[in-house]
Amino acid sequence: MKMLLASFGRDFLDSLARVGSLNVMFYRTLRSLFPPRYDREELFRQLHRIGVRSLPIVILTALLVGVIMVLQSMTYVRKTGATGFVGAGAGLAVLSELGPSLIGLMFSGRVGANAAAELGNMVVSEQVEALRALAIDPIRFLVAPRFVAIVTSLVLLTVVGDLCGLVGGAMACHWLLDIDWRTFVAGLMEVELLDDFIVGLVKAAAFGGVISTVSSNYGLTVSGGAQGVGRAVNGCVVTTALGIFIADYVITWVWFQI
Amino acid sequence: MALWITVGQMLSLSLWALLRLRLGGREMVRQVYETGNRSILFVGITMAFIGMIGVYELASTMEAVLPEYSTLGAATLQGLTREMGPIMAGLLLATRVGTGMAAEIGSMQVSDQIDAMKLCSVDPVELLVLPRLFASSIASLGLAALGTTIAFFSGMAVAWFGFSILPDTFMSLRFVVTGDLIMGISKALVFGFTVPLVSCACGFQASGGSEGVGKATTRAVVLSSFLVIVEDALITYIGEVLQ
Amino acid sequence: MSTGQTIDPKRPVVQVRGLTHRIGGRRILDDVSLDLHAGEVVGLIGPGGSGKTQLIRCLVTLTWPSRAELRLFDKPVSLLRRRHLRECRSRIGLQFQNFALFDYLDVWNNVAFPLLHARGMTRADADGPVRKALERVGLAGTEEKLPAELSGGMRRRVAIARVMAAAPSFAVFDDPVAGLDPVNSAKIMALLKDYARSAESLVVVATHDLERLLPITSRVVAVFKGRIAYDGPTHDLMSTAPDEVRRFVAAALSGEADPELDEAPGGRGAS
Amino acid sequence: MSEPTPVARLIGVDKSFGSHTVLAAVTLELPAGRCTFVAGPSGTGKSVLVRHLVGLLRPDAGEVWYRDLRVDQLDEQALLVLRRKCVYVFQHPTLFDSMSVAENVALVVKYHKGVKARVAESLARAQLERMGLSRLADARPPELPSGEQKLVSLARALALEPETLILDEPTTGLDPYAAFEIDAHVRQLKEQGVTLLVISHDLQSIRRLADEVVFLFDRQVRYQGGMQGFFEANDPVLDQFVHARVHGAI
Repeated sequence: MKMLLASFGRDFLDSLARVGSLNVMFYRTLRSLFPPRYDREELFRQLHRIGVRSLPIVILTALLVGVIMVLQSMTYVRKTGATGFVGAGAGLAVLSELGPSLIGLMFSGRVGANAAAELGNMVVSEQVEALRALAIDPIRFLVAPRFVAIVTSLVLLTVVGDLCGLVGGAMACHWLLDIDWRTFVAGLMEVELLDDFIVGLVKAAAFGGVISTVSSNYGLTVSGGAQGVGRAVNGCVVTTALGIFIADYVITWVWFQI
Repeated sequence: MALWITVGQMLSLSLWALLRLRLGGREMVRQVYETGNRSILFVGITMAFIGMIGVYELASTMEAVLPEYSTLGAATLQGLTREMGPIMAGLLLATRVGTGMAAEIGSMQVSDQIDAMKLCSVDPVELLVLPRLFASSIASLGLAALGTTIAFFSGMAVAWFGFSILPDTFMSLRFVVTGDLIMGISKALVFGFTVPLVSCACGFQASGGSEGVGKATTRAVVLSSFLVIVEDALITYIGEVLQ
Repeated sequence: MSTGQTIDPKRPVVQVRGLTHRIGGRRILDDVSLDLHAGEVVGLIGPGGSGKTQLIRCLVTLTWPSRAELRLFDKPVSLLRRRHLRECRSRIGLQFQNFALFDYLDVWNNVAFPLLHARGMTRADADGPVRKALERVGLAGTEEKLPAELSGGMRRRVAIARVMAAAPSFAVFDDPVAGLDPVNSAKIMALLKDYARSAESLVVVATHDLERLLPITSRVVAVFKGRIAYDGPTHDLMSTAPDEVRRFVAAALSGEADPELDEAPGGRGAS
Repeated sequence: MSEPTPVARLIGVDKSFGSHTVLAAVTLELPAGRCTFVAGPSGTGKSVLVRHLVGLLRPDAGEVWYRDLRVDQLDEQALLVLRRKCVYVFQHPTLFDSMSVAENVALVVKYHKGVKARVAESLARAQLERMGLSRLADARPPELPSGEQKLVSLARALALEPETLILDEPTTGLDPYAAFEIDAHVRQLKEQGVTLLVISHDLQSIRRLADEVVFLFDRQVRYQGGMQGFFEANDPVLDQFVHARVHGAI
């Protein structure tokens, strides 16, 4: 019992320390963004690597999310008989909620984990120390361009993803459930979607910040060889997932207040 | 490509082991404990937030479409059982457990520990993967059940404080049928089996120092999360057709 | 004891013909043929990137070369003959360049791993050889430590003890003194010398530290650019080896730069 | 010969990691314009000692001076300025894998000379040319053998045109040919008057290149003085080291 408490206490203190260092990382990243002196080329390279190359996985995820949402709302529709609800329900869920958070999760796996692994590898092989020894600030050189690229890409990808989610929903209606896709679109039009679309984008930007900060922090604090890199990636995706859902809740709550 | 060959080998080996009922005994029990223990807090917190968000969204949608809340609780519980519970537990399993396994096996691979095992005539799949595979399936089931429960109660809290729906009204089982339960359980089992299978295979494919471990881990989380989503869509569709 | 245990001492332990290995179109090893016998201590030398490690991996069956005829313990080896392969592997000991200690096992279990799994010994039976091997490398008393708690030098010695404890018929030490200062590498080499003398088996040592390697070997195999450039007794090395090998050995032993290299720094590749 | 002025000094430096004491009250002067070797058995904290000079590590106690700068009290920004003059080259070739060799070198030029990417690239290629490494310019670091990777790290450091260069085990783990090539470059730098500090336990390199030798043993400086004196010293520990004897204190 005492050991359990001790280990719980240690975990608690560790997480407090982690939250603190995440905040420091976020602050230092923001500070290095102004004035914008970061490497342009590095930024474009990151945008390409992060944004363009995540496109396939985001499109596939979004299509499937659309399909799942339609299939899911079907059981409810059967009970209430409101076929119009399929479009509205799927549309709202995809745009404001599942779209951003599932795309964010996939993106965190594809990009956040990758960034943590890459930075961690640079720490382990002393490349980050070498940057410091060559008088280059690692935050400005490595973290700032990633931050900008991740936030920008995730917002843009969410726009694409939203569209694909709706297309996936329409396809599911048409082929799997034999509901005319026009019914789906009509249902979609019945509700005010612009707000949900915007809240989705706000969430995406916040998730981008979370993903970038967490992955840079875990990556730059790696210690202990290949094993350490693996542990850091693991910790990174776990913390990111937590961060995404907490941010999601806070934004949803704030949004409905105003 | 090589990855899928590894997955295939591991799959056949594990099915063979399942047939002979050689599940790794004590080691498997230890792994169930480890897997569950490592993920319980994470899954608990995350699912609590998911429940809160879900109810918030659903309630607002109902407000717009059918302006009454009487079915909110029942719909939430059904959605959680069939869909959100298992899929979120699956995704969280992929992030927490999948990356952990890929990292562990990947770092053994790049530091030649796997080769050292082979030289000692030990099959690394049998020693390392099989116990994790069965353990994770069992743990996944438990985590999905726990996650669903936590999400339901956190959703109930939001409904009470945010929308003034009393717990009595919210607590309703009338939508949940046996089919939903079966679907939820089969999803959790399938996800629990897929995640370690793919993640361990990614770990075995690692090469080239710490960079390789990082790549393997990243690949593991992307592939296993994606497979969880694909399988979810498939199982949901099959369930739809059977009904 | 299985029947494979008794082999004719005159027959080679390792026999390989026409070994060629390509990685991504590049030829790493090119038409290598070797016969290695029990009781020999073989020094494997050659410049960095010449294929020594790949050759070792092929010989111990961890890498399957693009083309080769490999016989171990007088029987052809292939992935298909699993029983023989298993038997071969249980008689091979390799000290990996990066030690490859199992980081979830303590020192005792690391050293005992080949005995327990490859030989199928009980823990009680394995205890004797494990403790003896640890004592030999000067690590008695560290049995219950995890590799992460040891210094780099100690991990190296655990890796060497793991090979020694199993007393394999074919032992390979891949760069056992990499990055060590002169005194510590002399200590490790003395350990290997001692082991090679006491064991009636085939011992292969690969390293750049020729000064300490050559005195303990009976035979030298030089690999240059994936080919065997010299294969013969150590004492004939400087008289019969081709020029490039002699130059390499002389440079490593005397510490005097090759005049051609000295005049034009960077003028030619290190490879 | 006049006494050479020290370019860097350590005064009474202590350093521990956890309960493990690596340096205890180390005092040391690094003469300008000469080639000093830091030698000692593996794991005696040679790298730890030297990293203090560029502020990659900070001492638990004691002072670190570079000319008239108190290094152990500088903040990160000031350290960046110092590190342009006094460059540290790591034991493992710390090249950026995603960039070509020329880009690796150009990166440093671009950051410190404030020039456009294209100019930096051509300056970088010129630097590689000077070192006879043009053939490597377009290669990716992971494809190169470790000897060549180390040469490129050296080229990258030299692109900063440092007044002091610190090399951490430049020849460890290399075959004799690769080691010669590195040593030839070090000799060239020595002739150009760059202050050199080389960490190495390679006795052959020490014989070839050292002006001064600092020998670290058991957390302290055991010997500091000329190269000849190092090889002929009447100290059992030094004697064991230079003759690689198995028995003794090491």
